[in-house]
Amino acid sequence: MVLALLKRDLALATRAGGGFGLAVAFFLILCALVPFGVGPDTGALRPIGPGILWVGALLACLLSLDRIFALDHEDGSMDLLATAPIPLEGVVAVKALAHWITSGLPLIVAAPVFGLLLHLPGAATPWLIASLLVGTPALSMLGAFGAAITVGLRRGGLLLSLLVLPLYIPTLIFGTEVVRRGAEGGDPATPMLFLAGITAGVIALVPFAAAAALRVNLR
Amino acid sequence: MSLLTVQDLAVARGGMRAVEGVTFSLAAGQALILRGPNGIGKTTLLRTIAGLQPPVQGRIAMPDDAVAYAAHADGLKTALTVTENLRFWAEIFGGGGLDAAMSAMDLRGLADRPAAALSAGQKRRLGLARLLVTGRKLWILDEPTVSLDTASVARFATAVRDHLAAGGAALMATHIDLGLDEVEVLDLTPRRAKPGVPTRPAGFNEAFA
Amino acid sequence: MIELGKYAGTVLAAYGVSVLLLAGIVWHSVAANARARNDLHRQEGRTNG
Amino acid sequence: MSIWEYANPVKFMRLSGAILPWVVVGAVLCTVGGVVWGFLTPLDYKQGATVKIVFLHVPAAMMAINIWVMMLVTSLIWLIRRHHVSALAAKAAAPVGAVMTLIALATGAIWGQPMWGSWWEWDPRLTSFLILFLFYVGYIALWSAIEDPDSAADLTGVLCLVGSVFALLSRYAVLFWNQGLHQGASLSVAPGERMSAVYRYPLYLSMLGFLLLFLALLLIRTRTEIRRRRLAALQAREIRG
Repeated sequence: MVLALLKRDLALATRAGGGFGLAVAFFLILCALVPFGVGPDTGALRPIGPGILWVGALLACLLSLDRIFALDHEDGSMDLLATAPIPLEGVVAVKALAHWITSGLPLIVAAPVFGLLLHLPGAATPWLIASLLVGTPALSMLGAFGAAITVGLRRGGLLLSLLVLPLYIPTLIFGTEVVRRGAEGGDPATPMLFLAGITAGVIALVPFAAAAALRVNLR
Repeated sequence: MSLLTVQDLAVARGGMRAVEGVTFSLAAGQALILRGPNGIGKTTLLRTIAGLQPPVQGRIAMPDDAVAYAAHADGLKTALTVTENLRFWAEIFGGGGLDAAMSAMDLRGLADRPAAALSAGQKRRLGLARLLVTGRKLWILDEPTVSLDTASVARFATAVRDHLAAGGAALMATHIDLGLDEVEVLDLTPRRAKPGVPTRPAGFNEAFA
Repeated sequence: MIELGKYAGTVLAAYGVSVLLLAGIVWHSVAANARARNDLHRQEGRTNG
Repeated sequence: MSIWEYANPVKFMRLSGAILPWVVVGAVLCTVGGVVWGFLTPLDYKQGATVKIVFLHVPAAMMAINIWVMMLVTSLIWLIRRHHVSALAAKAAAPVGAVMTLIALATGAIWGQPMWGSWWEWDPRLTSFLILFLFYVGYIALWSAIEDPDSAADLTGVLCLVGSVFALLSRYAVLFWNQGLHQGASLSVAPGERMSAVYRYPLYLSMLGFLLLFLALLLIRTRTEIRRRRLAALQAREIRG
């Protein structure tokens, strides 16, 4: 049952009009624009690389958040999903997972390439991948929470960013720190542990808050 | 066997009770049609019984996992084909009978058509076929015949009759006579909520009135 | 005369900004309350008589 | 009769109307007294006149956090016990909290200019307050974006709950991120040495003043919200007939 929902969300995202790949394209543009802003110097790019990559991933992930529930809410699917045998918390978790697979995972695959553009040291690349792999699920889940809160609003997109971005701060701090320590040859284990802890906590608790918000928006 | 028992139910819309003191029960094989002027709260009542919003007061009793709710919106994904749309809902509800549902709603010829390429009436039929594949006993329908032509209304009436004959029940708000036999009508007009301060306010608008 | 030393500008700026912000929220609260009270009076007059 | 009786709008209006004048008088006396007294304190041998900013910065920072905590408590009361006044009190408190945060940020930045040589330093405490300010802005924006008051109260309540956890989390994340140049405990000027009485008493008075000021504003703003809700309720009833 849960798999059917995941399969449908993935199919919808990858078909025409689903917007699959937009996040990566946006990420690419962002990474291509930064050198125009700060200059092509390796010395200027290298120290800000980890931060740019993480901020870019975060913004790219933000792009498709408002679609998580809004489409199902508009066309009445949410009403039927709410009466389905799957608890609403499960619906939230699956939809966040689908969002992660369609926008988080491609970012992770593309990130090492974009790291080259920003002169990220080779030693940091595994840490970049690892930190994104551990951190981005939290971004999708928190995004699902924001989407659940703003689902009934006509112009929810901007408000969604305003609500969700502050929630991303701890993930961003620890994620960047992992990559920076990896680049500078430090010990990335501690921030990695915090990053994993945040993601675990978010995945365990936020679905309940998001489901509560969805229930409010259903009535 | 009673599929749905509603006792002294009050529901709220916009923070105010809309209707109150609604009591009825629905047994297998029965259909109940809600009537009442626009805005009295038929939709709110149906959504409350479907479990989409909490009641202000009263009791709703039904077996677990019995209800399927369908409103004006069909819940269709235009990028998916007719079969894919139906199969999704069948899997979500653990139901089945895709073929039967497609035949009943005359969708066979359209099976591989994406939902985007359907007419309004065809979409509505697909939306109703969705009910069939849920395998749920109790249908809660809000204006199910909107944008259906006469032939489709007849087909829908047949589907409801078959559902009742198979031991299901239906609760609906509609203005059209479906020509069902086992049908009762509940007029909500006398159940309109009376103004006044209740013991427990339904929402902000009542708490501060 | 109050002694402020070489940081006079800094201190005055801090006090100025704070007083301005406080005055702003106080004015906003009081004005909104007066408006709400008037609107409600008018409505209650209509409802009751 | 329990304490919850006072959450009833009519009773709240009666009670708050009765105590409001006293709170206002106390707020004006203590705030003006504390701030003016602080302004008149002698120069510090090390920080010069900038020590006077403490009498605004510390009370504002204290209230910025306390108001968020109060919003969390009232949101929980709303979510659990469904007392409408409680939800409205949370809504009424938020702009005051945002202004307090802004004062703490502005005075902190202004104080830092001669100390650190720049108008803004990403010092952990200042950064934490900036993040807190973002949470206030999001909370206020959400209230104003939702038309239905019941949904608005529920959704902002949930946001306040989740936001509180993340505001706290951000506080520790920021500490990890930058160890900072801020002064340690607020009530001591030099490390290990308690603030002298010359500064301590005006600071206490100023803190009390800000607290009373918040209470006065909270009462006024909650009364405003109750009146608005009553107006909307009467209009809704008129439409429905």
